[in-house]
Amino acid sequence: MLDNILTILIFFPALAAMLGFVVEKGSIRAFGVSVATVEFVLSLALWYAYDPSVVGMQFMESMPLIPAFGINYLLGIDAISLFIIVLATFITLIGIATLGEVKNIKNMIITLLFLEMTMIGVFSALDAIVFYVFWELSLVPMLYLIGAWGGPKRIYASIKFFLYTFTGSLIMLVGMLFMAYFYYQATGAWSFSILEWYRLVLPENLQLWLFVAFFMGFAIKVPMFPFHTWLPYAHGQAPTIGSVILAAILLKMGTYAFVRFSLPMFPDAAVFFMIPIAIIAIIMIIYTAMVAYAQEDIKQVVAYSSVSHMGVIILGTFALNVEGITGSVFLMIAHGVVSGALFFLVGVIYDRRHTKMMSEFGGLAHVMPRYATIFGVMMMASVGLPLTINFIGEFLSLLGFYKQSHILTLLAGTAIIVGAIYMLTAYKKAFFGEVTNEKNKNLPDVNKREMFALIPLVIITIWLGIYPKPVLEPINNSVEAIVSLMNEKAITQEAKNRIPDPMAAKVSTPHGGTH
Amino acid sequence: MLEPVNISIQSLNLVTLAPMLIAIVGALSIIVIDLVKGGLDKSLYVMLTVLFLFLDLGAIFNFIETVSANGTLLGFFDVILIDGLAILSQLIIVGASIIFIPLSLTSKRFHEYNYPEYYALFLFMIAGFQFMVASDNLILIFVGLETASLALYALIAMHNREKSFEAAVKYFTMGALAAGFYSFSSMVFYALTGSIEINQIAAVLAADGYANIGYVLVAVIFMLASLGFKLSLVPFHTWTPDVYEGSSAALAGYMSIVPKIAAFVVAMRLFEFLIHSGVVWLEIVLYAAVVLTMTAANIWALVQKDVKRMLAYSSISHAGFAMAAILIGTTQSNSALFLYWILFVFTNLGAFTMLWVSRQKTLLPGQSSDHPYEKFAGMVKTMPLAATMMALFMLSLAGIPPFGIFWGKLYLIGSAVSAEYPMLALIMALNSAIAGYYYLKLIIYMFMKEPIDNASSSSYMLNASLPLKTIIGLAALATIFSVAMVNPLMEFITAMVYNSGY
Amino acid sequence: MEFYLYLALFSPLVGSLVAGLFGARPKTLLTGLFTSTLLFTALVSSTILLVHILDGGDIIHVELMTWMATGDLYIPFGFVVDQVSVVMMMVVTLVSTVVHIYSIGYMDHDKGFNRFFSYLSAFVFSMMILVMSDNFAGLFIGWEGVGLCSWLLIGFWYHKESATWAANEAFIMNRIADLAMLIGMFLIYWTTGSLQYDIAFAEFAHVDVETLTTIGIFLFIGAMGKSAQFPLHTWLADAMEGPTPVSALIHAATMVTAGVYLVVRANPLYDLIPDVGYFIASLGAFVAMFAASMALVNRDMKRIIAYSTLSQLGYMFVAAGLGAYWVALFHLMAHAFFKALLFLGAGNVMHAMDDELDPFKMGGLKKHMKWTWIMMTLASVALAGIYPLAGFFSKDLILEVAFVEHHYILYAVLLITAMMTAFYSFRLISLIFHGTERHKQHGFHPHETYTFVLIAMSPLAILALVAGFLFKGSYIEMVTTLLPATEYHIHSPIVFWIMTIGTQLLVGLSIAYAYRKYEHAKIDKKIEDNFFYKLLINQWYIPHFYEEYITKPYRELSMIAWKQVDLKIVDASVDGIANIFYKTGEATHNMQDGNLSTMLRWMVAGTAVLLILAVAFTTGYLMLLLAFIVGYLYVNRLRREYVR
Amino acid sequence: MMEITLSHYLILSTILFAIGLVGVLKRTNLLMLFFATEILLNAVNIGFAAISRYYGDLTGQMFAFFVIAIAASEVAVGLGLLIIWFKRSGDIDLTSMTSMKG
Repeated sequence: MLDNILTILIFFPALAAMLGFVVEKGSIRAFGVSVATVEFVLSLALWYAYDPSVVGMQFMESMPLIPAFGINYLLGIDAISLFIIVLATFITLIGIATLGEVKNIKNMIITLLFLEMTMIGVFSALDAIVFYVFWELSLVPMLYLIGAWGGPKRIYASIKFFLYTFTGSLIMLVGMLFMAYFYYQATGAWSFSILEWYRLVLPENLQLWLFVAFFMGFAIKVPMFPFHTWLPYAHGQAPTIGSVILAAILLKMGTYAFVRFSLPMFPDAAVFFMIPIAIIAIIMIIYTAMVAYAQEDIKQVVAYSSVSHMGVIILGTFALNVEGITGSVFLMIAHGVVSGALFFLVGVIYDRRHTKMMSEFGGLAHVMPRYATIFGVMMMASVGLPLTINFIGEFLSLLGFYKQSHILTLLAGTAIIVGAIYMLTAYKKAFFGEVTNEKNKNLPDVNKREMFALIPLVIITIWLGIYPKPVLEPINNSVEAIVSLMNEKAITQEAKNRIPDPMAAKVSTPHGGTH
Repeated sequence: MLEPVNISIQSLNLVTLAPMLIAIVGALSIIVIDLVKGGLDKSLYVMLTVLFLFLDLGAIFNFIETVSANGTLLGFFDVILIDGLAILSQLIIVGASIIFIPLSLTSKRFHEYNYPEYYALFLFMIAGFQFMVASDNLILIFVGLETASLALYALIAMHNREKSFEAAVKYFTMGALAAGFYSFSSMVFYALTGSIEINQIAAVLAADGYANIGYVLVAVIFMLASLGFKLSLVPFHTWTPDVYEGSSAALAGYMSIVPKIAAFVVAMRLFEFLIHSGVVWLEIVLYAAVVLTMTAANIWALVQKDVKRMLAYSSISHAGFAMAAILIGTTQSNSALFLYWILFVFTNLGAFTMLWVSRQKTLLPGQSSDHPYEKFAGMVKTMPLAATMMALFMLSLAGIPPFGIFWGKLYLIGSAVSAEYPMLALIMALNSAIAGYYYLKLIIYMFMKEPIDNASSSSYMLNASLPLKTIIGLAALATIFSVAMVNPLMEFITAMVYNSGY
Repeated sequence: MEFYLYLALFSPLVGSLVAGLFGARPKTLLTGLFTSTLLFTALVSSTILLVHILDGGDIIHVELMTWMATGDLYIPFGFVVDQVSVVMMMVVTLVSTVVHIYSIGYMDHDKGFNRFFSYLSAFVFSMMILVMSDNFAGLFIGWEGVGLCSWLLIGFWYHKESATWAANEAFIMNRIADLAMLIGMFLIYWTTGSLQYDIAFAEFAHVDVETLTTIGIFLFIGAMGKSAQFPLHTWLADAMEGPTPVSALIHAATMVTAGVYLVVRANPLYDLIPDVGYFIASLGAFVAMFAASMALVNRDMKRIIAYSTLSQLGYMFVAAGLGAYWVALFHLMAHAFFKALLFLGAGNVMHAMDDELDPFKMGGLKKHMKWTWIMMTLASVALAGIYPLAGFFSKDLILEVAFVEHHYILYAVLLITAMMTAFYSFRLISLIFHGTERHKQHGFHPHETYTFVLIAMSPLAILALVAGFLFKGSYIEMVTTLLPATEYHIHSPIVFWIMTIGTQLLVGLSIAYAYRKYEHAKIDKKIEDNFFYKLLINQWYIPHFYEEYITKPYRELSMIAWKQVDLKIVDASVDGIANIFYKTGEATHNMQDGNLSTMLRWMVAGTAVLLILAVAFTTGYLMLLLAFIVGYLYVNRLRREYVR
Repeated sequence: MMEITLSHYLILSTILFAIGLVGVLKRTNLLMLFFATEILLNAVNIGFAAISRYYGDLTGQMFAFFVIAIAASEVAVGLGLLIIWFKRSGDIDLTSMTSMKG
């Protein structure tokens, strides 16, 4: 059964969603939870069966889809995708389990299950077109989530979200077609298989163009400055569950795609664009942190903080060495957990007060101590305190990039300062001080259902902060494979220098791995 | 002076005429049946039409084997040309017609469907289209074109509403102008080459190395204007929104598909050789026309307030999209055009049928057209399944994978890429993004807004009947699972197109 | 021995977690007792380890598990108990045990009693990691951990705006330094391939000086933040918003000395780059004096002590910078004892005075609080460096170091600072405990604190008294096995005696002057109008400068970034592009005016344009131009007709 | 006396075609508009006949016959539509037909 586990993982929620139409309204929540649980368990089984020592893809499945045009239903995962998949099923599970009172809950749960399908599809596709299919398809349920259950400006937000990402990904699609065409020219056969594309060595100028085309799709999804403005609206208007999934998983599609496509396919272009992208990443880090600091709405703070953190992820990705990329992949997961949790937390208070304005709060630590504690833990994780999950990722990302540029890393490192500024200020505004607003006097603390979502996230945050090895080691192995591929493929001397061969380094450095 | 003409029946190869003849016979027999016994129910005529069309289809299928073996098949004084293009386009024409005609089995009564003439005209029209695509003789193309058009004008007018007459008159007048253009263009070609067979024209022009390029261009321009009218390329598109709005939704959907594929085939036959002979001017002009058609139509569609008008502009844009295939002019692009159009058939028919289903007999107060966006507000609350279907068609039209049109777009843009038209590919892609907005707008009305008043929303699906629902379901299934049929289609189409030398 | 290591390390954590479980509940004395007991356990374990090391036992080096491993990077949770860390462990566990017990009394009536102990123990745990780690990354864990606890504890009374503000300030300022620390670590990793102390230090020998200098500077900037060196010093005085035991433990004895510890720990590095060392020393001397100057005039009891801490940290950096690492560490230890004592005493006073902090409102308290008076005086004497108290041994040694190393300016600065120290310390003692009982005017009813609190404080008092002459010998012997064992002896005995006695005299005079001047707590208006007074009372206007030129611009820039740039430029251009399409549509869709004539004209116009283009194509570009003009005019005419 | 060549016929044809076009553009009376389209087609007929004669080839004349036939059927359909429109609106001016636009 494990031979087809990826297909099962992808289509089980979709099937369940369709069956969900039949389920009676009152029981839909239980249905959703059980489906999500099964899915989560399946993903755990996937993790269990995953062999970290194997280099390359595992659980590969292949089925011709449009062989005449080289499109195959090709699935497979390595550690980079594995953990995001597990995170996706996990976040979906707790998301569904902790849904508050929403109107039309049946539609929402069905939508969430469809969304889950698209997410897992994106992360397990090894064929560019299959990847693209899920990538685009994921927009639809998200559009519905924002547009149907969102705030007052939800329609504007959802259209903006959809069209913006859609535009970017269409440019990416053109890039994919060009890539396939170049492959066709080189080999005489059409193929959209990413693994086949990996083997194609392109001249540098073509790499640059294709890199840009792919970049547009990914950058808008991430979202990178200056393409980020859809995100605050989407987050600001989306219901809690929408924000959680958006921040935790959907944004990761962009950064994941950088690792999966841009780096191994265009190593020289990656080196060429490394510095400009790093500068964009730094702008993301500092500028959006400042914007976050200026916000009045606590959800917007978290939203902009996401952009800021994505900057660090991008930076780590373009460190182009094992440390940096491993760090950025780890940070993807970390950010998924932490920002997901933060959005959950914002949702908790929004459920109680139906406002997210920080000026409405103040002194919440008095009335909701448990809430304040969990928020505090997550905030500190977001700020990147050691022994929380985020730190590992940020540390490694920055460490990796330091190899490439000292001064840019120094600038990017201000993330830990500016991040602290907006987070602590927001926390202070909302939680500290006296309770001045009458409405806040008798707010109930976090209830059991909410605890169910938050406690596991807290545990993961700290557990992986202290003992990241189970996740870090497999990721490291997969990343090493990618980096050595890049090193091998690089054609310019510059790129050869910038991308160290991890295998060679292992031999030459006296201290590496000798402990 | 003139020698007696001696022509053997064999050399006429009358079988090549069979598909058209079947349609014509069908039309005549319907008229005869009505003469014999009047007052029969429309369902009889519908089913008869479907039957004849199936026969027609069978006749077309007959050619496949011969054509794939021998390339092309000539007949009837060599004016009929059965090649891959002809087969493919006839399949599309007849296939789409088979899906279309049961749309007259509505639960509301519309009076045109009670006239047997409607069905006769319909079959004549199909025969006209078939002539158009199955010939490279300009006369026969002209005859086919006009037969089909005249029948179509009548069909539009038979909807018997103020707007339908207006639409018919507008369409007719512009059609007459286009006919003038067509014949003028044919005249110039004839003057230049002494022939009205496209392949001969090509041969003569190539032989003298396009010496009279100026006159060739004049001919091309008028041909472009007249075919551009049929294909609704900007700026020859002006009839489209009005005529679509004036016709019944079902007929509008039909018009967005069948006449265009016929015109595409003619355009392909005429323009391909010109582009390949290095008439740069034509390439530039077509490029401009394609880009203009896609973009301008999209932009106008953005601001429409009526869904049917929006879909009209959207069809213009799609036509521009498909026209890019002719501009690119490779086997891949020409195959992509057919693939695109087949997938477009299902989605667009589905979308228009959804409109048809929602048609009231009379306009509601405060409603200036049949299908304003507001009518669909909050549809997911009242009719979740219908709303989902409609959303599905919209997503497919927008090119969201894995729904039908996406695969067409993919292959078409792919052909632009492999013919090294990177800018064109990009423009096509970006236009899909612009188009996303107006398709999304309908989804937003259906899924994210509250119903305006309950009376109108409960009256949705008024016109639905089992056949209509079946057709919608069929279209939806084809749209969702299109990926399964893309590969066989692609292989078949490519083989056919390649065989015809395009 | 490993067992004791883990015991010392993890008992505070256990205490913290258990207390944390009761965090939101009302006070349970048990949490206080439990955490104190565990801390005591840690203290005992540390002592056992100390004895082990003192006896010349092997350095204990353990690796608990891997933390991060990727690429060539390998970071374990490794802990080392060597001569340096064991000293720090002793200081930390001892002071924190005392502070824990003290806090049971001090926080007696506080609602957040349990929470407080949880934070406090968590702090101790972080501090233990900081000092025991065998690599830079582990140190950084502790480094940030203490920062977190400091944030929690400064902002412990989170209903107070000033407290939370100070907490955030402390955290953010430390973060600035932490960034430098991180950069330093990155550089170490990429130069030496490891963050383990032993490997990195061994590798430094082969690294060029330039890189080492960069590393040294970045690490020191990191140290500057934690140890509140100029210009990152403002947070320390503001941190006095926290409960006083916190000030005693974190902002006097332990956390703020982490910077010194880092420099001491990285001594192989700083030995290679004496220039940086000299910079450190100079900055230290400057801060010593600079901080003392602010202490001279301040009217807030805790702030005075805080500035004094700052000043003493300056001393330590002078020693560390000049390569006298063991001296720095010795002063660190001695200072921890008497400064903690001083703070705890101040806490007693605050308790007695209902949290009043202005010493001018006190006076004559020695009658009511005899033991507190004794202990604080003792601590102040030690601070002033009077023989034979702890301060004398450590501080005088630093003066000697400066002298022996021929840095006479540093020496002079430190000497003057020593006098200033004595002055402000006894200004405080005098104002609080002597003179008339001014507190009566303000309606306070001072009383001595719990006896057990006093007993808990007593070890510190004893240590302040005897640490110097009892432990100096064995300390030096032990520590110098690890640290460079430079002896700082002034060779001429006459100079030595002159200097020692001279220093003692000057200090004594300062004490006497302070005592006399402030016995009656007269507020001298003339002095208050003095420019220097204003400068000093406003802390050299540095907080003001930060507020005006950093915080405010940042806030305003952030607003601009959001409202102007993000919304009005970035977002607006996106919407603008989308709107271009929509607006074009709105502007042009009326071309479809429904008039059949117009429609026909469009068709003919299209054909005409094509014809013109064809003519242009066949006849050349001049015609093309003409064609455009004609075409334009025609289209224009068409448009005008629609308008009509 | 000038010899009448093919060019003259073609010029005549073009002039007629242009006249027809102007009529199409200018007429607002639907009936006259239809006449103008007839002129277009007949202009082409002249051209075809002349060219046919020039080449000594019957194809052109055949085309002309077809054009005539088509013109006739167009008139039939067109007049039919016109009559219905006139019945409905009492007007055959095309300015009365602007209910759909945008």
